[in-house]
Amino acid sequence: MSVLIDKDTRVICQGFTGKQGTFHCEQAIAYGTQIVGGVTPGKGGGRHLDRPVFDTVAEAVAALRPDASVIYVPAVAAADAIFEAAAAGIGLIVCITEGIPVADMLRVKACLPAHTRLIGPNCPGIITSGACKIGIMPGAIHRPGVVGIVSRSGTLTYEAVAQTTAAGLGQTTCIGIGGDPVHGLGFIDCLALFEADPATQGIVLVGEIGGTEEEAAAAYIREHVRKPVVAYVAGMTAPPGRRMGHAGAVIAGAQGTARAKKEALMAAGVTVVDSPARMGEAMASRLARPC
Amino acid sequence: MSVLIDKDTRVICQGFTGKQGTFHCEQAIAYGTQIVGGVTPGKGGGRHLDRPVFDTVAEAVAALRPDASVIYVPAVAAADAIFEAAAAGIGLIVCITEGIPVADMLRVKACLPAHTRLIGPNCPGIITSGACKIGIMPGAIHRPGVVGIVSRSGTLTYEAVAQTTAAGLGQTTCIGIGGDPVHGLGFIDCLALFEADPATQGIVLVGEIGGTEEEAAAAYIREHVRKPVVAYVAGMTAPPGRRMGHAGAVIAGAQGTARAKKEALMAAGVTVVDSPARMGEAMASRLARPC
Amino acid sequence: MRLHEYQAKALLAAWGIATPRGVVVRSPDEAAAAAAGLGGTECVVKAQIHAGARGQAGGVRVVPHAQAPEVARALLGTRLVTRQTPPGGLPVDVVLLEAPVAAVRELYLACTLDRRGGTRVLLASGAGGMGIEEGAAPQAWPIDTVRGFSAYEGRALAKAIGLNGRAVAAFGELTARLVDLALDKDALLVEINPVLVTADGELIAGDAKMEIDDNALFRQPTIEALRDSRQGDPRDEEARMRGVQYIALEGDIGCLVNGAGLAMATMDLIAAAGGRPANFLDVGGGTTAQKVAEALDVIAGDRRVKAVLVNIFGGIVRCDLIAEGLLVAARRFERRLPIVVRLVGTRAQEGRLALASGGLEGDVTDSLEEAAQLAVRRARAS
Amino acid sequence: MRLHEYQAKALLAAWGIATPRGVVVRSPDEAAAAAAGLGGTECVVKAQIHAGARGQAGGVRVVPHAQAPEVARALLGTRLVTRQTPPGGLPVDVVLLEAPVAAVRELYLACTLDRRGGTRVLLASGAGGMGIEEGAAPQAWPIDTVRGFSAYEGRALAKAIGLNGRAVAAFGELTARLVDLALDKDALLVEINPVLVTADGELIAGDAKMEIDDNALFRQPTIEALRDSRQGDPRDEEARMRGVQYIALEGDIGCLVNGAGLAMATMDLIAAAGGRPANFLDVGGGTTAQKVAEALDVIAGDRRVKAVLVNIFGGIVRCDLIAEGLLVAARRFERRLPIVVRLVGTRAQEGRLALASGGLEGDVTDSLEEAAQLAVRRARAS
Repeated sequence: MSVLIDKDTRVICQGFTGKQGTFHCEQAIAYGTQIVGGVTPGKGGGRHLDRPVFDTVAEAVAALRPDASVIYVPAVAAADAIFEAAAAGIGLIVCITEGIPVADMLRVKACLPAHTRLIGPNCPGIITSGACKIGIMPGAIHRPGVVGIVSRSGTLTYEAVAQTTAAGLGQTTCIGIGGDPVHGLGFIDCLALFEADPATQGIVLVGEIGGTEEEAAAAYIREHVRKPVVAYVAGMTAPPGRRMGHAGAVIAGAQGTARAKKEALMAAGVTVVDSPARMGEAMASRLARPC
Repeated sequence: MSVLIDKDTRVICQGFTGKQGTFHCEQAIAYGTQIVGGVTPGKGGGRHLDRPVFDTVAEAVAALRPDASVIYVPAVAAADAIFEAAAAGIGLIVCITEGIPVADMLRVKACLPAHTRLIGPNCPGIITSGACKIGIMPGAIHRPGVVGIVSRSGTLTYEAVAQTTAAGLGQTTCIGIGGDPVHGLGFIDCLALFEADPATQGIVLVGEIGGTEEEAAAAYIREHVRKPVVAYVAGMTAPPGRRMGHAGAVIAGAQGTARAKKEALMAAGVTVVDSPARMGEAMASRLARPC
Repeated sequence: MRLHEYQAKALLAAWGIATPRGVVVRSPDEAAAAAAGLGGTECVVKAQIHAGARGQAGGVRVVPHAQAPEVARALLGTRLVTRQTPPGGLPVDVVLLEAPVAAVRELYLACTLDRRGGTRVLLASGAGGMGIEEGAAPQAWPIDTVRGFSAYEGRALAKAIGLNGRAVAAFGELTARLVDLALDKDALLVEINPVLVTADGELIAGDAKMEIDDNALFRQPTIEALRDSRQGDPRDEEARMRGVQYIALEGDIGCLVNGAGLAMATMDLIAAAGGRPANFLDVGGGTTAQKVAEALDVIAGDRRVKAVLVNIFGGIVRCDLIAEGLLVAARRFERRLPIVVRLVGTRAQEGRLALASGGLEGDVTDSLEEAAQLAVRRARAS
Repeated sequence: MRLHEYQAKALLAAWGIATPRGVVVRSPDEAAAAAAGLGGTECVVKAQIHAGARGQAGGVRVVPHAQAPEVARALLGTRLVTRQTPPGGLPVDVVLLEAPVAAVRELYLACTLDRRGGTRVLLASGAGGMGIEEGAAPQAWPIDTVRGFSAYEGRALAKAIGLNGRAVAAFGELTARLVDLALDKDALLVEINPVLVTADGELIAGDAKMEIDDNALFRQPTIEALRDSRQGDPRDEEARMRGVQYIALEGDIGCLVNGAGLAMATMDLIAAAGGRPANFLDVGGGTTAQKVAEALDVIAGDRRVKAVLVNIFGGIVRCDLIAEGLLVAARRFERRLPIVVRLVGTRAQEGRLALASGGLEGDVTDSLEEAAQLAVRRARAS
């Protein structure tokens, strides 16, 4: 079992014939993902990576009946691509693109149909270990297993993956929700999915400074999550008012500090590790004792 | 009986203390309308025409529980006033203001809650003869009676009123839907109201060139209206491509000609008069014979 | 308010839509220098007037560069008559010189208002150019007012009108920019006809027509500067300056009416009585004696007018005030001009009394039909 | 991207929001002429830097006109230190002279982002000025993304913060214009603090702060021209030009990391090991050997750096390419600089091999914590 995607998930790619789309679709296909075709306006009717190319998502949907779409288009065209996928009825949209204007994402947030799930933007994507890889994460470090991972950060997610793999736990599904201030699926959505997934025995949550999503997640965990949760929050030493790479990672006034997030999570019964190197061992020890 | 408003309808005025608001509210009060107060931002807490003034519609609604609001604010502020009335829960909004940008009215059209009824803009308003006058029409020509009148034009409505009064028929309610291309209640809404009103025995519809609302009304009448309908359509001699005063009155290409509208109405069983002087006598003769 | 082709194209270009290389000239001398600067061997000389169908009327010509000054000279300062202009044509004060574009196909594209749907709408056709008026109806694509328009919708529309290859993406961009422009500038119409498709799938605006919402001009300060009053009838312009809704027509009976619908009805009645109205004129709702007097001045100033019909249904407008204005203006008449007055509604009695005691030379009646018939008779007789 | 007060006020004014009469000066000579032109007897001299709390630091002074040049001279060319600037302060290259405004009250108003709600939001308080940070939380009014904002909402907000009389309508206008400006310019923050309320209920922007979405600069061509690179750390600016996410800090251990989260985590680990990071640096996802080399150049060029910690989790990024870039840059080092490298993930084995065979003088490890501890030790030793 897993959440959102599995080996049968049919995936199309928007920006299929571009450099990014080509490279990562090759990797995904090699991983075993059902990449069934793609979209590049103006290249419709051709083939790429031995799969059909369409001018529009609507045409691709009619021909291929995909479950998900992964977006590798430039930032200026990304909101349009998300809208196109949603309008064509795609249920799961994974937007890898970084650098999308906040105003565009506000519009996406306001207009996306309620039943459409968006992951990202500015995220590594989603992977169900050994089954389906939609995104830019290195597949090799993943092993099928029992831990669900949700993270605002790309490379820190890989740390969590590598550590849970090294600890012999493996992962069910790993979701990068992205580092932008306005994004699709959030911590709470993913926690709910993992809590409901029988195969997931524990959850790793990787947060960072900025916003209040970790605090909201803590409140949700306290009320709704029975599975053990291990968390790490990056940015204890980040100075206030400076944007730490991610558009979302900025401490504004007293809000968004790593300390406040850690305290909220600890108060909700989450095991919060101080070192990003100890997520795997903390999860192993939580799973070793009864929750 | 009547439609939409009667002697118990409680009305507030937006733009109450302005020149237009003051003049027409005085007239309405003299006619017997329940003008219970008004709104002028910055004059809240005062009194005008012996009635309370509020800064916002929300405050007026809380204090006065009005059923309707009439808007006499300048065009630049009119859409804002409509939104304010709707957000405060007013069920019937009558906007007299002319010269509102089309883009503003498109936004009003798209955002108005479904249960909110808007009459106008750029219209004389609505009056139930002898009971309640919301708008700028001359009250003296109206007599309580049996004819419902709906019109896109101001002074042509008065012709219909004066003629039905002179013919001894009188009116139930008279609604000016306004001359703008994008407006609130339309012919069909009003036809449905009159058809359902037991006191209304016949309906006068006053159309003009531009758009296709008369054609749509004809189709509706054919299917849903059993009461006799008399119509006049202004603009037989209007040259194509020129805007005849009303922003909505322009013949574009083959669309919107008076001839097409008359033919559609006649095909639906409507008595269409060629002279604007003959609406009253035509209605009298329709009501004299069994429909 | 209508814009010239060259003004509309400047806006299109500012919004990132490709237009042919072009130069605006106001004299044959300017044309000589401009034509050479366009490159190539030929150029398109286009008379700038507020009407279409210029091609058949000689207002658009493709000529060698050397002939451009001569063609421009033949157009500038004349009035061009096409089947879309008034009979007297419109003045050519500006000529646009453009580099010709090698097109493999011509499309039609417009952003306008869908009154029935209550939204803006894109209209597009794979068969643009002069054929659009006779051809099949264009595809209509409603624009969601609150969600806005996204380029993917333009690509879907591109497929619907039969585009393929690079033009699909280009059409998506083009439509998104067109809608942006229409919204930003409060345009009731932006029409590109033809959209020229080049061999490599590029899209270029071959001609452009743009109409701005008059009600929104207060928030479009840069648009007001583009007004070309010479393209309207001078009578229209004078009335506009006086704040009166006026449209010049071809007949000889001047009309002064309150209310647009009643004004149209009055024109219809004149026609039914066998006459021809000289104008549409709506003095508006909250009018004053002075505005009525000025409106009557405008009508009297039109030498073609042989009789005046005043038709007022007093609502807010008090008939006695109207009468006052009429008397003031009638005293200023510089020629004998029969006047027929129908005054009903608020204080009509007082108004008619004022006209009589003020010594107005004319007919006064209550009847709409009689008033029209009288006016026609007076015009014939004078 | 942050704007100066005078730049933000020019935008406010263009959107119809009242600002004090003011003149921008870049020299004491300009100040003399400018002060006289403002009228009255006194003027406000305001140092333009990208930080607040200028008042307590002497960066905002009300003086008689005659003293304006002298005060401007004392500020121009210096670095102003406030509690919001870095310890070294920020350079004062521009001074704004303004006519003082007689205010009966000061409000707070800002349009910013509500991340939780996923909308823009207006924040307003009846107690503006310097007290806003200590006072009660301002009222928050979410802005519906699709419906937009209407002036009546601003009037309701005015009532909620205790305004009455003419200021209610004025606040409605002010908020509508503020939201328009924020949307048009892709601003993440437009803050007016204080909003000055005059005795007759007029509202004037006393100070203004504005921050534009960097991701949207591509469609804001007029904003890029307002960039003042001198207000950032010169190291930040150099890194920005090279396309690297970099923030200068106060420590002595240079960090080169891929991924923003991992970069922050690396800083945290250095602090946990008792050291202090000299910078935040994210080389980004699709990095190249050249970009890594340039990033290392930036770090090595900072004389405060005593040791470098490279922490790469190879995903898309191949560790062998990273190694190549590190070797190139390390050979260019103009001084002895200890380097600690942690390379894991895609082709990490090959990367470590390349470093060894390339003769990198430094420590290589797999362990995150060990890498941080080593870096701290090397920095202390050097």
